[in-house]
Amino acid sequence: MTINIVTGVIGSDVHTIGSKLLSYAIRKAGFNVTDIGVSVSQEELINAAIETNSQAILISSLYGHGELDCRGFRAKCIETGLNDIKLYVGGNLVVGKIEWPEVEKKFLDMGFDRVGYPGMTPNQVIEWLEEDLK
Amino acid sequence: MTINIVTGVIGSDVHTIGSKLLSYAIRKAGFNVTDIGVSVSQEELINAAIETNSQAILISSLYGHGELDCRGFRAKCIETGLNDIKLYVGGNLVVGKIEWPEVEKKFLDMGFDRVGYPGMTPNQVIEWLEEDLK
Amino acid sequence: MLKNEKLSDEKFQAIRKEVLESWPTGAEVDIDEAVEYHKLHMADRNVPKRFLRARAEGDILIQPRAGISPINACIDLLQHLQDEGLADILPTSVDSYTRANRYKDCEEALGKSEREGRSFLNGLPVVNYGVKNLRKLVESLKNPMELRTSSVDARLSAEISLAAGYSAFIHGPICPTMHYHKNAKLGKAAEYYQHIFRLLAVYTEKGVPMTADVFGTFSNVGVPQSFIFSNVIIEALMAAAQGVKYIWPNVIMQGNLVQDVAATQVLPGLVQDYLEKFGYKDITLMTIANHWTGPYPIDPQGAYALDAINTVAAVLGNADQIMVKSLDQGLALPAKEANGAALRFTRLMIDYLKKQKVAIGGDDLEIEKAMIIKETRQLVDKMLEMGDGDPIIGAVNAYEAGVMESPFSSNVNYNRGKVMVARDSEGRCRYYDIGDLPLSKDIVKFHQEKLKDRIQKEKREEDDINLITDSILSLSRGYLV
Amino acid sequence: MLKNEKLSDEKFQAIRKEVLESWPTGAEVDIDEAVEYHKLHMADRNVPKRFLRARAEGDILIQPRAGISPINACIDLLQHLQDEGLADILPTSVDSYTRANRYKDCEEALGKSEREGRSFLNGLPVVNYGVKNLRKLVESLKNPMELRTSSVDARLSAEISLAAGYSAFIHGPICPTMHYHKNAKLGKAAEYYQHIFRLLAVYTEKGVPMTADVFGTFSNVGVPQSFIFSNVIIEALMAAAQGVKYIWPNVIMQGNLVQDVAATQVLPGLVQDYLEKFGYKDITLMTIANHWTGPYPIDPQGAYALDAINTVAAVLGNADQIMVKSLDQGLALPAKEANGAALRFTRLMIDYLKKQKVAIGGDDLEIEKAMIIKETRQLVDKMLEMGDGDPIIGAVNAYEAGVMESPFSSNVNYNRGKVMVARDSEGRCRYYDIGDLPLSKDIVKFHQEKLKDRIQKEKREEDDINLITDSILSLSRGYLV
Ligand code: B12
Ligand code: B12
Repeated sequence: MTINIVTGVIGSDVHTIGSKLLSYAIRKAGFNVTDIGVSVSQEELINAAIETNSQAILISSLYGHGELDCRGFRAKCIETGLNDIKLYVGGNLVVGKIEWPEVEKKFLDMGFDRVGYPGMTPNQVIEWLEEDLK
Repeated sequence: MTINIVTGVIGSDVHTIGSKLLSYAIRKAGFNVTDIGVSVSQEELINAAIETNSQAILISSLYGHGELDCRGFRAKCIETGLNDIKLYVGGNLVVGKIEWPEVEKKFLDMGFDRVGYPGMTPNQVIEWLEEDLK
Repeated sequence: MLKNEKLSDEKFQAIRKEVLESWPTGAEVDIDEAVEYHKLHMADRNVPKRFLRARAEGDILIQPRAGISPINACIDLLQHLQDEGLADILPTSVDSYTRANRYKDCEEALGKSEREGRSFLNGLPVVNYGVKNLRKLVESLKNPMELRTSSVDARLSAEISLAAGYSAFIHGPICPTMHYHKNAKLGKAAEYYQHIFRLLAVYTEKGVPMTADVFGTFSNVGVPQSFIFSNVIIEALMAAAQGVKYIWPNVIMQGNLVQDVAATQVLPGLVQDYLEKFGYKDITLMTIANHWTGPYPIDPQGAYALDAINTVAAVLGNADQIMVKSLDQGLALPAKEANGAALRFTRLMIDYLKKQKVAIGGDDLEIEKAMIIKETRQLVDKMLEMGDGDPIIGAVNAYEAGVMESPFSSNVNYNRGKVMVARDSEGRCRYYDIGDLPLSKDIVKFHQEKLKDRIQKEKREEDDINLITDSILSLSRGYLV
Repeated sequence: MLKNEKLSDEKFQAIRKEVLESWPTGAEVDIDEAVEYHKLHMADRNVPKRFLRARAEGDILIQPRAGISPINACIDLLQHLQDEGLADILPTSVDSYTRANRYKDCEEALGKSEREGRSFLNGLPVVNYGVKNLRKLVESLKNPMELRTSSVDARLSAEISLAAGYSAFIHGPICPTMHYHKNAKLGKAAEYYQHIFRLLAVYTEKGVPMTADVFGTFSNVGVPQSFIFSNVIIEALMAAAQGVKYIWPNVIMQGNLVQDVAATQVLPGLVQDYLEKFGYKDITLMTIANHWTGPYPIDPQGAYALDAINTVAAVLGNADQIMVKSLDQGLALPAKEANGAALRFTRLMIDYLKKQKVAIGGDDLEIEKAMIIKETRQLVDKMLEMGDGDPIIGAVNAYEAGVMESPFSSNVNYNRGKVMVARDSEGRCRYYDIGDLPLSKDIVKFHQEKLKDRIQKEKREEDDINLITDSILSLSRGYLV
């Protein structure tokens, strides 16, 4: 059974490389990826997940407004019936030099299941997916 | 009339380059220089000055113990009758990162007439000599 | 209709009227008054003149990327970069709202900033500040200034900044379209940039030399230089058509000394050839070498090291200016100290190196140079063909058709995701997949053999996807390959 | 009487007895026990083995200069340089009292340190700590170790440190005599170093490879490399005569890329030639490139920049190890952070560069190489001649006669002040005054023309003394020429 996944870059962020690279790698690893590109809204991500019957949404945010852009995302997922969906987020999530554990905690508290860090490898993300979804 | 000057590196310091370069430049500028080399004591410097009837002693100290090595030098000069002799000191005068004005003050207070700073040019020293001795 | 020819005076004035009326501060712009201002106050702070002096002295200039709000903070920042960082040319990057021409949002953000005492903009909203305020900034600095936007429509920013004393302006239409926007259209962007190029030329014609800094497109993933250069050439031809006399072609250092030196050395000749082919004369070219624009190491020592090898390549390649990356580039928005330190470091490296004539690369260099030249020509000539001889029409057509594709572009209109790049065993950037790029078979073969060689040397699987990931991320991991 | 031949076992043991009895901790030294210790505990932390591995991997190692007292502070420092600085080989510099064999003064200083809670020694007094204590330090680190003294008589430091787990030892007799002492005699120093070289060889013969790190002499003012190399070769021949199998010839980077690369590339071949001439076989040479050992810029960005160009030259010259200068080298005793940052920076630069094969210099390089080889041979051959074929007797005779003169030496016995050096218009180091050095007329002419060229280009007066000052200080001022 193929597993469906949605990827995209949230907010008005145009940084596409990390997200594209992830999509490319995850696809190669056997997942079915729908990459909806840069500058997407929470709604666009959720709609894509519903349409494709996806089990995970992988959100990238590089430009620093990740916290703002992701606020309330888990609630919105539940609202639309995506109760069990895995939510990952990664990139340069905040503005300013904040220690990693603090950043991670912030996003875990916001309801994300996994928080990607700058410089991490796509392989690590694949491992997470395999752990969480298989 | 030629002006006589003694140069030397005080204490157990073996850094000879700055002192040799100074001697070389001052000599070229028309002064008569007696360079007594590295690792010299206060007494050796004073004896050389008396012997050569010098009007200035230029002490180098690079290795960090300048303060210790130079203590009481002015008094010792006066003791031996060198009442009007000009005393210059220069190099890396202290251990640790101390701000320049503080270093300079320390050595001025110890009775030196001029305090040379790291990176200064021999030309600057010649200017001082011409101002002070001619 | 879009065409690469000089805008008529009427058309130019008509556009200007519309642009200047789009926001109140537009009314402050009066070219003739501005020309006087430049001549009186900016005479020794003119970008092209500063470059001519540097070239006569055998010097290489440095410029950071910087720009914050409010204006007083921006003054502090730029003074620091000038006095402590020893920056020769001072930039001002505008904020994201300004890039999107959302001046109303800027105004709100400025108000909020004032009330709450911290900034809500990621650059200086030059349009909102207007000519008079911007002149205060310009006068607070002793070095010449360049405005940096990456907008598809940067016309009002250009009008205001050039009137305020700036004498260089970054970008043509390609980079903003490919990397800063999701939906922008290249044809529309090209029209906007024709106005800006014409504006630079008008000042120059009135006795105030102005520079068009044509960037081509980013290399964020390690793209063969020929691809970037073909874009630079299109933009240079656009600028020249509007009468611009000082053009800066850009090259991006990618970490391999030989390939970077080869690129830096061949770029001005390539641009010159095409300018001559189109009969554009008396144009002064200055080569701008950029520190790597892709992912940087997070470790500041890694950033120093990457800046270092990029600087060596830029100097040995005879660049005229180095665009310096801050030490915290990989981490977060550049802090003033980290940016200043990177600049000062680069300045001192230049001073250690600039008097040294160092032949580098030997035959190896010659091969890379020949490849870059050949590839660039094929790409440019194909675009010219697709535009019936018109470079900008050709570029638009080529991009629309997917014959040109900027790898990892953000723009859905121009990203078919076919072109893929990777580094060979020496860290040189090669095509992994050539997509639909119009390159001849021997070139494709050259690239593929280089990559095959690496795959074999490193005992990787034929279709190892990590080859691409490793290539894109290697510099940010602190090594080349 | 001094002669360059292997010490007989009796003589070696007689010297050892005397040396080991000169201070109580000498009794802790037992070579056979130490060999066991090395084999058991240091097997993966052996300097020569680490180098062979690096060479196989195409890697270049880094080592700082460091050493403080008391031993726990030294452990902290070295752990930092290893873990944060990524140093591959860890040094221990001894303090000045230890250098002068004033162990009694060390003891007092250690006592005073303990009472007053701060250190009074500028390095680690390894003799006073003795084998057992030193092993604690060695075991607290995961990388191999080298001891660094610059003493005329370093025999007891060598005995103790090698027994404690160190596997490399710096210096032959020349540098300590010329630059660290006012009155020392080269002949006496040579005798002392014969013992140390023999000691390194004995360990090697018993299955624990040990390295002689032959430094030749310092370049603090920018000395033509041939001068330094002729000293390195004498020391290498001395080490080889005692049976040493792992020799590190040193080269000092002086800021000009082409000259530095030329030097780094020709050094091992030159040493190898002379070793072969004397019939010494199976010797492994590793080239050690030192960041500039003369005056450094005070500005940390300048230090970064100078480290950077030195690192480029070392890597392009195929060095096996780089001796890294701390960022505060020009200012004060290196702080752990500044030293660690310089190391990490150098490590990352190496990692960006090491896979790149870059031909550099072209004909220009070939000329510099040829000159270095020719000059070195003339100097070495003259010394051999003056020693009737014995390198060390020849060196002593040549230095006594002033035929060899280390520019700006501190030693009154060997400094006639005749030899003077300066940089040419590209920053390459040349003889301003050849003194009595035994170099042929064509070589003298080559050097003088290079300097004349600079004098003319810079419109200086013929006998402008500032040429020398400017040459010596230029790197510390933040530029090359
Ligand atoms: C290339 C780049 C650009 C390009 C983007 C081009 C493109 N087509 O994508 C351009 C030039 C357009 C650009 C523009 C800007 N950029 Co930018 N950019 C970069 C740069 C240099 C590299 C980013 C990159 O591509 N990395 C490579 C990829 C592979 O890594 P990645 O994205 O981090 O992704 C990896 C991981 O993070 C993780 N990951 C990523 N997403 C996800 C998602 C999940 C679910 C998981 C688990 C993991 C994960 O896995 C990926 C694979 O390893 C970085 C700095 C740096 N890193 O060196 C700045 C940087 C991200 N940019 C920055 C800024 C500020 C901007 C601008 C606002 C600058 C300006 N003032 O002009 C604009 C923003 C425009 C916009 N609206 O978005 C800042 C962000 C600061 C912050 N967050 O605090 C950075 C850090 C630079 C800096 N030091 O200032 N940028
Ligand atoms: C070369 C050098 C050496 C050589 C000296 C060789 C020789 N034959 O002279 C060697 C390798 C032997 C050496 C040894 C040591 N050195 Co040393 N050395 C240096 C170095 C790199 C350059 C010094 C130099 O020659 N400068 C060039 C000359 C022209 O400049 P200058 O001496 O400063 O002189 C100028 C001015 O200061 C001024 N000036 C000098 N004297 C005077 C006098 C007067 C009256 C006036 C007005 C002006 C003036 O004018 C001069 C002309 O411009 C410096 C660091 C640096 N500066 O980069 C360290 C340095 C001076 N050394 C240092 C140390 C610690 C040592 C050692 C203890 C190291 C060790 N642990 O092994 C030993 C000391 C041995 C001893 N007993 O003295 C420290 C001193 C630290 C401190 N003061 O806090 C320094 C700063 C390095 C460092 N960062 O640790 N060193």
